Amino acid sequence: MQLELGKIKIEDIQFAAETKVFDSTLFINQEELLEIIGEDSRITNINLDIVHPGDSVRIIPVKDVIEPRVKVKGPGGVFPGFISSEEMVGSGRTHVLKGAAVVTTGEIVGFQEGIIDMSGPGAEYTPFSRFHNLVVDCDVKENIKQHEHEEILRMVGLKTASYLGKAAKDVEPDELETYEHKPFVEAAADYPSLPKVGYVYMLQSQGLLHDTYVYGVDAKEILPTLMSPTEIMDGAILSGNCVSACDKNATYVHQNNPVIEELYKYHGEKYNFMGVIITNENVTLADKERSSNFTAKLAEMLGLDAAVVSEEGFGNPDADLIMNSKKLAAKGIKTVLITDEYAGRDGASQSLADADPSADAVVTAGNANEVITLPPMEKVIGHQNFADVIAGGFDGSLEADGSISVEIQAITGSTNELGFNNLTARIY
Amino acid sequence: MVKEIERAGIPVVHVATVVPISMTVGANRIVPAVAIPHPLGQPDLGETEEKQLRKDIVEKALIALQTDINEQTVFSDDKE
Amino acid sequence: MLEGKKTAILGDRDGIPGPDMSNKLKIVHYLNQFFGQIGGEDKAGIPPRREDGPIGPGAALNNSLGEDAEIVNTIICGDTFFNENLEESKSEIKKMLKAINPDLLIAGPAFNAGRYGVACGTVAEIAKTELGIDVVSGIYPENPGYEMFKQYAYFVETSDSAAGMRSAIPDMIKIVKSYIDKNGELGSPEEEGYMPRGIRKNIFAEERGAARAIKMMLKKLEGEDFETEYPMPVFDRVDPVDPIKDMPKTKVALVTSGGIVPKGNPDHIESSSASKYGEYSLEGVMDLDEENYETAHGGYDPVCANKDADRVLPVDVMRDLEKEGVIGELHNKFYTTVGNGTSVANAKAYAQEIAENLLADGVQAVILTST
Amino acid sequence: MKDLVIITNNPKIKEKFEELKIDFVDNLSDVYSKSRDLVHQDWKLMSHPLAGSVKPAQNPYRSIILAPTKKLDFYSLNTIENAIQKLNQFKKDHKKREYSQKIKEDYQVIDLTLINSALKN
Repeated sequence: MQLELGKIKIEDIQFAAETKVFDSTLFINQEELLEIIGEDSRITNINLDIVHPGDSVRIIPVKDVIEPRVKVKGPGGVFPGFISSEEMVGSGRTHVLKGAAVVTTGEIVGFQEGIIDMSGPGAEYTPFSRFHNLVVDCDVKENIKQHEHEEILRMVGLKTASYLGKAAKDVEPDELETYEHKPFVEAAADYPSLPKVGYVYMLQSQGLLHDTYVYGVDAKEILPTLMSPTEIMDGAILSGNCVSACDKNATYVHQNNPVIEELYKYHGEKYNFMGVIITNENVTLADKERSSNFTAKLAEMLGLDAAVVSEEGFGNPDADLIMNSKKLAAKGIKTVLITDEYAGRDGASQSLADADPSADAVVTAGNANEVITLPPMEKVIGHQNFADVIAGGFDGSLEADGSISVEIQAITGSTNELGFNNLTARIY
Repeated sequence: MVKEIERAGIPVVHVATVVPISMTVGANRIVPAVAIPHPLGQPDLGETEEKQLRKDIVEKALIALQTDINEQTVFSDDKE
Repeated sequence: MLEGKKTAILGDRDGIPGPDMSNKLKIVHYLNQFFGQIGGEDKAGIPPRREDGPIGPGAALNNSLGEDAEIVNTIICGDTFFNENLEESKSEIKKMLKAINPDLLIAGPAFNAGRYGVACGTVAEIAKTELGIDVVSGIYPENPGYEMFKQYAYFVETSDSAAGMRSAIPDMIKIVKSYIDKNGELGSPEEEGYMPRGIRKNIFAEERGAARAIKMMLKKLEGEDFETEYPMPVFDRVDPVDPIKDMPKTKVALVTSGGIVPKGNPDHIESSSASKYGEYSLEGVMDLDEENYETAHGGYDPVCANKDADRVLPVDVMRDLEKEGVIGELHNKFYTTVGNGTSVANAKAYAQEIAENLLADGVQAVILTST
Repeated sequence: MKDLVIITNNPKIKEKFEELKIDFVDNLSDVYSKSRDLVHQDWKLMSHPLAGSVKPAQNPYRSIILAPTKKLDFYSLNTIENAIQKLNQFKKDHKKREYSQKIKEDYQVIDLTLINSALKN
C-alpha cells in the first residue's frame, strides 16, 4: 500500500462567492456549504465563524476538530463508512488543506466540555489554536435525543470537512509525502537485520459520547485487528467522542496520528515498522481481558520486538493500558506507553488508576488536573456559561469579567495521549 | 510489618484472614486464617476441637517457615 | 509566589504584631529536645515550647544566611511527647506558627531518627497545607518521615546520623538561598538539590510526546539507559528469606496486628489509628485467658478475642509445641499493634523498631497474625 | 446473566432493567462502598468501576455490575480500591453543587449507556 499525502498550505480562510483555494487562502461559499450541511431536517440552525491564530476568541464547547481532505487518486474516499463507501483507504493520493480545520460545537449534553482559546495562555495548551478554523455551531430540534444529536453533529462536521476538501482536488500541493506499507512477509524480508516494531492504538469505545469509528464500525464491536498505518493516515478512524476534552482523540489527531508519523521517521534505518494493532477500551473487565489477549497475540504473530502503546482517556482505560503492558512484556516485547495523568490539583495524588512494574517506560502528556486561568476573550463562540459545568470546571470558575479558572482537562487536546503536544509532567 | 521483619533477615509467616491484603502488604509466606474476629479460633467448636484447629494452623505456619520459596506463596489446602 | 503569599497573609493577620518591614526572610526552626539542647531521651516527653532566635544547629544556619534571612524563633518539642500527643502537639505548634507568621520553616535535620523525622514531617504538613508556609528540612532517605511527608517539604538528603550535620547544614542553606533568589519558585529536585517530593508538575518539553516515545523505545530496544517520564508507584517487595532448617532448635516469636494486650490495655494502644505498639512479656504465660488479656482492636467485634485471646495470638498452642520439641522455644515477649487505620508509613516505623528488637533478642522466626 | 447484580444510584437503571437484580443505593459513595463490600464477600466486578471518561465525582450517577464467584477476586479488590481512591481524590477538588434536572438526566443517560454497552456483550 502506498499513500501520497499532498499538503496544500492554508494561511487564511475567508468567506467568498466561490469555494476554492487560491494563493494559500481557502475561500468558502457560505450559502452553498450551509445548503449541503443543513439538509438534515432535525437541524434548526447553523452558524459559521472563521477564526485565526492570535484572535481574541474562545470556542466552547468543542465537540470535534476535523482536517479537510479529498481523495484525488486511488480507491475509496474521505471518511469511509460515513461520507464515502466502505472501500479500503490508505493507498493512492489524498490532498490535505494543511493549516485549516473544521471545529464543531453544540450543546449535546448539559455538561459538555472542551475549550479552544485562539490566543492567550490557553492557546499554548491546545494544538488547535494554531490553525485557521471554520467553526460550525449547530442547533437541533428540542426533542432530539443525545445519541441522535451526537450523530447529527458528527455528520455535519464530516460533511463540512469533505466539502472544503473538494476545493483542494485540483490544486498543486506544496509538499508531497509518500508512505508505504507492504504485506507483512515482504515487509519483514525488507530489513531482516532490523528489529521489528509496531504500534498498539487504543480507542475509546464505551457508549454514548465515548465512541470511535473504524470504517464506520463502532470500535467497541471489534476484536483487536491489524491495520496499515497508511489506512489511518488516510482517515479510516474517526471520533464520536465528546467527553474528556483534554485526552479524547479528535478526528484531526486520528488523521494526523503523531506516533505513526514519528515511527515512519526511522523506518528502514533503525527498525522495521511492521504495522498498527488497533484495540478498544470497553466497559466490562472480560472485554478488557479479551482485547488485551488479542493485542498481545497479534503483536507476537507480527514478530514484534518493541511497541508503542497509546491510551485514550483515563480511569478504566488505565486498566486496558496496564493489561496491554503486562501481556506484551510477558511475550518479551519491549513497550513504551503514552498516557496522561490525573495527579490532583496539587500534583500529589497517584496519577493513574492502575499500575504495574512492567510499565517501566512511560511518556506522559501532563497532569490534566493542573489549574489554569484563562483571561477573557473579546468574542465567545458557543456557550460560555458551560464553563461552570464542564469537566475540570468548578463553581465560581467563570468570573464576571469572562475569565475562567479551569483544570487543563477542559482544554481540547491539551494532554493528548498520542503525544501530539510538547506538554509533559515531571517529579518536583 | 511483615516486610520490615523479613527485611531484617528473619523469616516470617503471615497468618491472615484476608489473603489478598496480605499479598498487597508484601508477605511472602501466607497461611489463610479462619475468619476476621477469630483468625485462629472457631467459637462454635468445642474447646478441644478448637484448640486442635488452632494447632493445625500453627503447624501449617511452621511448615511454611521451613519451605523454600521464590515468590509470594499461599499455603492453603485447596488446590486451586 | 513569595510576594503574593506575603500579601495574602498580611490581609488576615489582625491582632498579630505587625510584619517585619525589613526584607529579611523570617524563618522559624523546629527541633526536638536533643537538638534543642534540652536533653536526651529523658527529656523526650516535653511539650512544644517557643524560644527566641536560633538554637543548636540553627546558629550555624543563621550565621550562613547573613543579611538575607533570620531565624526569629525556634520551636522545640520532645519526640515522645509529639508522637504520643499528636493532636495536641499539632494544634499547639500551629498556634505558635500562626503567631510568629514566618516566611519559611526549617525543620531538623532529622537524619535517621524515625520519630524525629515523623515529627519534622508532620510540622511541615501543618505549615504547608494549613498555613501556606514552605518548609526546608533534611532527612535520611530511609527515614519513614521522608516517605510519609515528602510532598510537604524540600528535604535535602542527609546521612543516617548526626555525624552528617557538617554537610547537611550547607545543603539546607543552599536551598534557602535559592528559595530567596527565586522568590519561592524553586526548580526541579536535580537543579536545587532536594529529594523528589513526588509532586507532578507540568512543563513543556522540547519535542512532542510521540517523538519522545519513539526515542525511548529505541533506547529500550538497544538496551541503553532510559528515563521513564512517569515512574510507576514503588512496588516495595522483599525477597523471601531462606527457610528455617532446624525448627526444633529455632526461637520463634509471636507478633500480631490484632491488638492483643494485657487486660486494661496498660499502654493505651488506641483502638484505631494506633500511634504506638506494645511489647509484653510471656514469661511463664502458658495460655491467654479472659482474666488477663483482651483486644484493643476497634475494627472488629471483640467478643471472641476477649473471651480467648489465643484465637488471635496462639500462645497456648505454641507452648504445647515448645513442650513437644517441635520448636526450640517461644520468645518470651510478644509484640502487638492495631492494624486498622494505621498509616502505612507509621506501621513501617514501628515495624522497623520491632524487627530490631527481635534481632537483638536472637529471634530466628516470626509468626505474624492478622485479623 | 441471572446471577448479576447492578449496584446503582441511577434511577434510569432501575426503570430500564426491571428483570435484573438491582441494588439501589442513595449516593455515589455508597455505590462504591457497597461494591467493595460485595467483592470482599466473593463477588467479582464485571464492569469497570471507572467506566466512561466523565471523571469520578463529576458524574453523580454510577452503576457497577458484579457477579458471584467462588473466592475472593484479587483483581476486583485492587480495582475497586483504586477506584475509590480516585473518587476521593476528585471529590476533594470538585466542589459539590446542585445540577439542574436536565443535566442530571444527561448524566443518568451517560451512565445508562455505559451499562447498556456492558450488558450487550
